[in-house]
Amino acid sequence: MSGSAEALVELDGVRKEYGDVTAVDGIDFTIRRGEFFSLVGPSGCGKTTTLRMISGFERPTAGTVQLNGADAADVPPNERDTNLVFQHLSLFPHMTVGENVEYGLKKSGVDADARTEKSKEYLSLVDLDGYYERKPNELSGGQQQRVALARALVNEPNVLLFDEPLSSLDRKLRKQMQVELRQIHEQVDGSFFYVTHDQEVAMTLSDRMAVLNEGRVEQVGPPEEIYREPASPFVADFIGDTNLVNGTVNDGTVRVGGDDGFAVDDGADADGDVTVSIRPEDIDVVETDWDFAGEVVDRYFQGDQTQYVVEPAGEGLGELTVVMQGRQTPVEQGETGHFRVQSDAAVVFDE
Amino acid sequence: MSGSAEALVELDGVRKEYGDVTAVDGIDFTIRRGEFFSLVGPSGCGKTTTLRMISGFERPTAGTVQLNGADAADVPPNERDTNLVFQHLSLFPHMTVGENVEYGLKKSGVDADARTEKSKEYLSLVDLDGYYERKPNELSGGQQQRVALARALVNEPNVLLFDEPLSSLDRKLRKQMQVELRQIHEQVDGSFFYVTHDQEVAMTLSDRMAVLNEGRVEQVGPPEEIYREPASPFVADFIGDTNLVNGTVNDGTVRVGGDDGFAVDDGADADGDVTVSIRPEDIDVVETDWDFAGEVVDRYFQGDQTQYVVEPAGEGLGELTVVMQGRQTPVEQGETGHFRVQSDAAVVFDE
Amino acid sequence: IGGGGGGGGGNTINILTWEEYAGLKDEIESNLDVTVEFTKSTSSSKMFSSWQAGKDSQYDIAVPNNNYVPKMMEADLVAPVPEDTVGNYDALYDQFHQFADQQFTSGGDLYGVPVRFGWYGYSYNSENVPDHEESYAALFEPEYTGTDLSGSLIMYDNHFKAMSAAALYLGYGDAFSGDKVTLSQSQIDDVKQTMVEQKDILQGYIAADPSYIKSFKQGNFELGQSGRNEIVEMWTNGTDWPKMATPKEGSLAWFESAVVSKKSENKDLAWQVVNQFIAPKLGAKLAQAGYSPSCNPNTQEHLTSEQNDMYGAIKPSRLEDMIPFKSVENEDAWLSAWEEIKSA
Amino acid sequence: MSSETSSRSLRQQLLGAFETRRSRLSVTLGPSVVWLVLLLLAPIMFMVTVSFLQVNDAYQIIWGSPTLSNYGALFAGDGPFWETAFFQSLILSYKLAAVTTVLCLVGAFPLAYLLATRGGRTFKVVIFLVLLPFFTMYLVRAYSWYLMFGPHGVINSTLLKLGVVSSPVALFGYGQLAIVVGLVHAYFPYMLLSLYASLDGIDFSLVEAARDLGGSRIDALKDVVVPLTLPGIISGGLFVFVPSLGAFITPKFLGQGKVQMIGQLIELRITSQYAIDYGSAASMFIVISIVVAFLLAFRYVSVEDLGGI
Amino acid sequence: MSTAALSPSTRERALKYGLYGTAALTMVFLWTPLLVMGVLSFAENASTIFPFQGFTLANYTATLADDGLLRSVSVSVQIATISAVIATVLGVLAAFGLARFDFPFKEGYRTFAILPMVIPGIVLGIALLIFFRTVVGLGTSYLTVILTHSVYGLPFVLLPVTARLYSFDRSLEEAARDLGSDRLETFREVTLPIIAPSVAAGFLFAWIRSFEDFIRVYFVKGSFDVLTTAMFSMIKYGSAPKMNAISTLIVFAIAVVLAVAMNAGNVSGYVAGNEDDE
Ligand SMILES: Nc1ncnc2c1ncn2[C@@H]1O[C@H](COP(=O)(O)OP(=O)(O)OP(=O)(O)O)[C@@H](O)[C@H]1O
Ligand SMILES: Nc1ncnc2c1ncn2[C@@H]1O[C@H](COP(=O)(O)OP(=O)(O)OP(=O)(O)O)[C@@H](O)[C@H]1O
Ligand SMILES: [Mg+2]
Ligand SMILES: [Mg+2]
Repeated sequence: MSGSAEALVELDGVRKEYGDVTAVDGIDFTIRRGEFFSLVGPSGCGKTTTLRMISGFERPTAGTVQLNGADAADVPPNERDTNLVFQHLSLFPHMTVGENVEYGLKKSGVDADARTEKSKEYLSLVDLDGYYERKPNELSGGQQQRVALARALVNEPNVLLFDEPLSSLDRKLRKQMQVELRQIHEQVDGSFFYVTHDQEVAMTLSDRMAVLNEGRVEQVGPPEEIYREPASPFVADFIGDTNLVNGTVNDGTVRVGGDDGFAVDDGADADGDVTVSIRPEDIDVVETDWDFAGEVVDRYFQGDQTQYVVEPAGEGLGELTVVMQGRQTPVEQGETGHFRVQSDAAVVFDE
Repeated sequence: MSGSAEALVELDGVRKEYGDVTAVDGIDFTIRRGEFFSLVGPSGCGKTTTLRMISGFERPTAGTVQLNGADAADVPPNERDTNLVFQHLSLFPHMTVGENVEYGLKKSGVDADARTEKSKEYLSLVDLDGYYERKPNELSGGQQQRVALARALVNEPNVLLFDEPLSSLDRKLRKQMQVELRQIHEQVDGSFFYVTHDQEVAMTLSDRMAVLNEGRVEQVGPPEEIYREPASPFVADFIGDTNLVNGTVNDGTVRVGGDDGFAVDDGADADGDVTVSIRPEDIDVVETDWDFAGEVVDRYFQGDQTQYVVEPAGEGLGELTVVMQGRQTPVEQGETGHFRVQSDAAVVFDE
Repeated sequence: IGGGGGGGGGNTINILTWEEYAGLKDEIESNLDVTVEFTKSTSSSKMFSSWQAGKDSQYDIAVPNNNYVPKMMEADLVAPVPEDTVGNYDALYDQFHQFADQQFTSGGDLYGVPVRFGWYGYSYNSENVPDHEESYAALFEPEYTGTDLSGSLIMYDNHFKAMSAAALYLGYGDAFSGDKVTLSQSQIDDVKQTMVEQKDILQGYIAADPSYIKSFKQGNFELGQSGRNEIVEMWTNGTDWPKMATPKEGSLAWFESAVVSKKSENKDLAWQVVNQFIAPKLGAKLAQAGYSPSCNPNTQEHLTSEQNDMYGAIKPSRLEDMIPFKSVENEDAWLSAWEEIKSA
Repeated sequence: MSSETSSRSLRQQLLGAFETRRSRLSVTLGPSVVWLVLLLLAPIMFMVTVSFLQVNDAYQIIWGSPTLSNYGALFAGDGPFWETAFFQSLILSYKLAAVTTVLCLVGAFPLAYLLATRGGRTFKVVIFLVLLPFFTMYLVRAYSWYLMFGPHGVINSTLLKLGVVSSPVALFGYGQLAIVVGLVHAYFPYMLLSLYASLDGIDFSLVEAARDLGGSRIDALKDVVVPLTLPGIISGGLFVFVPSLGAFITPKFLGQGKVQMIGQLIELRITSQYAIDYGSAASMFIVISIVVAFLLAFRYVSVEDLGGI
Repeated sequence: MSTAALSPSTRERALKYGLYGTAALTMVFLWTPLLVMGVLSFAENASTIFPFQGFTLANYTATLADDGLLRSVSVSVQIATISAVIATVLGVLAAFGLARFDFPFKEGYRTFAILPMVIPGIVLGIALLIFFRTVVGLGTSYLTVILTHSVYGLPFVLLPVTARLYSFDRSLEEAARDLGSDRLETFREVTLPIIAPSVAAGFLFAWIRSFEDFIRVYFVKGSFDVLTTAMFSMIKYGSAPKMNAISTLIVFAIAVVLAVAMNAGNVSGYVAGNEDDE
């Protein structure tokens, strides 16, 4: 528990029930000093609840939340060394930008001059010099976003918590704020804990991420690991696009698509029926040695890549999605092409 | 004006001013029978205004809107053969799904039995059998979306107009609805006119699209044409991601990046300063024959592709974005790589 | 603030009465060692009901119309008159002594002191209404005066005044002769019937004096039930076309009578104040303020002859024709009849 | 030092007051519940009780022998009960209140619709011009109509002056028309604001949706706007109808005594006789009317919808 | 048939002007009597415009010289202020209870709390009159008027404040807590300032309702006069000149207050119960 692997936040068997509803169903993970950690999952999976338990607005029904190695059960939110950036920003509408940013400092007894200086420093970090005297409603959405960030950052918390702060912004702005968030993270000391249902954002930003499904953690790890080696069909499907197909294992060989199908060379422990995940970009168009042939029934041009919906010739496989980057147009819509799955590309899940 | 190229909607020099604000600044385009036509542009560029002039809720300040070859200036919305799917759906909250879908039929005097039959048919088309008696607020977002679609479709309008109907849905649902919209378009007769600020959606769905900027049409054409041969830097930047760099033309050769730069082999008519657009996916990592070398200063993992921010070695070029598909990880963050721009990939704009 | 400080303290006397009395404040205070506080009231019934509701401990004096004095006596709210203290009582017109004996005396004690009086009949615009034999018939028969007055007639918006006029018109004068007004149920029904029919020709019912004047001057009606003091006020202010009629059936007279609360802690001082109300000089001033004569004829010495013509000197013979306000025997029946008239 | 500790403990106490559910509720709701029970529920219940008791000549309540005679008295007369003053006044009050409500609705709807659909600079001015009469004393407004009406009031005298008529028009004298006009003027803002609140909550793209689907303007109004503003219409109706039913000042000034609404009847009995038994019984009919009106309203709207004003 | 002959755009325009026309008529209806009254307050002949006999300020001089009337204005102001303060305290507390906590019979309480506003004044007035006299043994007085008006004003505070609290984004309070405030500081520094406009609006409503009330005060006031009862006798006893003048002065005073209030905050929003977050 020292050095870069020091655990700032540690969740241990944390559950939260609201009456009959189990919002969080026993989860464990650790946020380490300095890391950008994301929690992703579909709507209603318990992300906000988890975050609120870390920040102290909810008490776990069971399990412990440790902050800096100590059980935080009895520490109220105002005494926790965490700060939150809210989904709807929650800037105080009756205070100026400056007053908003200084609020936390004031509460911790910093004197007026020091407050002003520090808040201006952080406003400048988020590129808002000169907005000190404005009211929040005089700012654009992106600017408000940055004030919310500065208001939390200025307290230099050990852990900065984010609850989907970008979801209300439009695409261009979201991309831009995403980049800025990463850059700011590199400039400050604290850990970032970022909650979102947008797997793209989470993958782009995080050092590590946890995938939550119906109150349970399905997988924790760096984005690439999660994308390449999903622990469950749910993770495979939720993180990125994938083709989930049924397969059978026979003597360590996995075949998909029944009799007309093909083998995917991934050894499997179990015997019997399995689910196989194949990413669209891992399927290539080939001239020889193909795994399957199929008609392109739909083609969606997406600019930097083109998506093909392929109906394989045999019976055993449903439609498969294939993605080609750039200007390649190896098969036209309505034509039949030949496809091969890259080696090591298939991930096999026991049923 | 016959066959597949018949113009159902024709805008001719259409302007719209609200007081001092010019929302639409003289635009012309044509929607042909049976096509899926999109209008894209950033927020506030006049998309909704254009759509409202076609549907009859606004009168053009100048220019004409022709429907089926006749000037529609004096035709009120209820007498136009167009139907709208609204951004916020605008389902009648006090009516059942069935009543919503039948509303238009009722107004055109279809008798009750025929109405029920037809509305059920269309509800089934949008995969909502059995929801006839529900109230809209008892449906999920995606289901409401489909009701709105059915309500417009059931009238079998010549032109179905959409005002960003998918923007309020979450990513998974949006993708799914996108596919369904395309499929439905194939099943029915009318033309679809689709307004959005989401260039991805527009590219994926459209047969042709128009790019609007500050009330003016910048380009009209099929998505691939617009993506590959953008008519202006604005279009290049708005449709897809791109690197816009400064260049100079000398004797028909375009060079970017000054002295340390390189030539992009695209002949240009003009002499002097130009802007060059290079798509991130058109830059490859190569071992030999590179155009430029640069350090990878940032790397954003996105699952099916990875984005690299490259800082070229010389002075003349700013940061460039490069995208690699799939598992390729040719250069690590912090390392220097060598890059080549694919031939024909650069698009040159006169200043 | 507000409500006054109760009837207890020092030599302050709290008085609930009509607006005009307040003009006597300075003189009373200079004549007696007293502070008087006037609270304006706009009707006898309110004076009565507020005392009934407990205000009797807050006020020392009230000056309701004569018909309310027996009610207050019944409700045991008032104290007997010490005749020695109210020295001016003896000077009052005889007629008022009689009235007081009839109405305000119980167990040999007198409970009220008449202060000023007036009478009701009707008045008309002499420019448009010809002279005629003066009778209440003018109020009930549109053509009676020789010109059609449909829609130009006005009655008092008060059940006692209005219904009494109808009763007198119907010839039930006898009912007004005893201690109380005693209309039989069938007489009340006739009154009701008559008034319901009269409603068609009425322009409306009117609240009280000043609005009568305002409306009369505005030309809203030509002939209406009214008190003499209103007409005197109009004359005084230079409007000479109204004419006051004295109906042959008899005029209804009212007189205000001062009472002192049983709960007053300063009864004697209070009666001294009452005595001032009917003192010659102050009585004359009150008469001037209200355009109504004082019950004390000696007030005439302090008025001009013109004033005496209008409201100072009243011939005792005229007093004899007057029918004083009285309590009515079966007030519920009157009220129900009145309500039915109003909602017909 | 000591002030420090005492202020701290005050703070703790204040914080403590919100610790438990029970203390939170009693601190927030307690005072108003006490107030409402003592000054609304208790008096009304007492009034109900009094309506079943008699009052003696000394105006004392006679306890101990409940009776229906007050109610009997309301409907007792020579003729059938529908000829009694009480019944006649009651019916008249319902009639005038209903007409007032309908007129308010008809008059307020277009204005509320414009306010809800058109924004901008004029909006603030119009809202100001609408609100000002709303905030102006009720009595002043009733009085201003008292000046307007009357055989020689402003309306008639103006008509005479302009030569439109040669003698005063009876219609513009005092009476039922004047009362209705006065009541409409008095309670109009309640209707307007209720409708406005409700119209303002409407997504007007629904109107466009109806138009787009082939509905005319009228269709859009009928099929979309009216059903969706129903809560506003109902609560506005309630806020106009109920007080109109019990109106006193307006009929008093504008009826010139010839028209008697229920409020005047009760007032007359109370002030001239202190007949609280009769008055209580008569008031019960207003109370019951309110209860019925609320129950009817709650079939279409929820309590929150009544929060318009 | 004839409408069918009109071109669609003409029909549209006719509808539009119809709408504006009705709205304009409504405004005329709302304002004419008040304007006429204003004109009459400067007229020699105070009760009707024709025959017009000239302008005068005498009515105002007389009004401002009427001590009784001025005293009644001051009494009204005091009563309105005290009762509105009580109503505001009770109403704000109750609004928190309603908006923030669940409890049994919540809807019942809500309905009950709106009642003082809708119950006709004559009923409330008489019920309280009987109650104060008979049960409490309290003579009618200044105090009874204040009690009556404080309960009458309660819903006028409760409604806007509750509405505001419902639309209040509670994450603002959490933000304050997160940044280091305890509950009390959070209330004082965040909640209260943000709901303050609605509290002010509620106070204003309660104040005005008390100030303008006649019928309730008429029954429970005892024998002193407030402005409305003074006005009532003025009208009943025909003092039109003073009545015109004092009424015009009041309309003017309220116009000024309202204009200031509307510039300061979203009054119309509070009146209509749909105020936006500012
Ligand atoms: N206060 C509460 N009372 C009862 N149930 C609650 C409460 N808060 C959350 N829930 C339930 O707990 C579950 C998890 O909710 P939570 O808000 O944590 O989801 P989330 O992952 O943040 O979803 P989203 O992406 O939509 O914000 C949901 O089913 C929700 O309905
Ligand atoms: N009724 C109106 N009055 C005044 N200006 C308007 C009106 N409607 C639109 N505008 C202005 O016209 C311009 C174009 O608006 P429009 O709604 O057509 O944009 P849009 O492209 O649909 O934008 P978005 O993607 O945000 O929906 C904007 O500047 C807008 O502010
Ligand atoms: Mg959440
Ligand atoms: Mg738009």
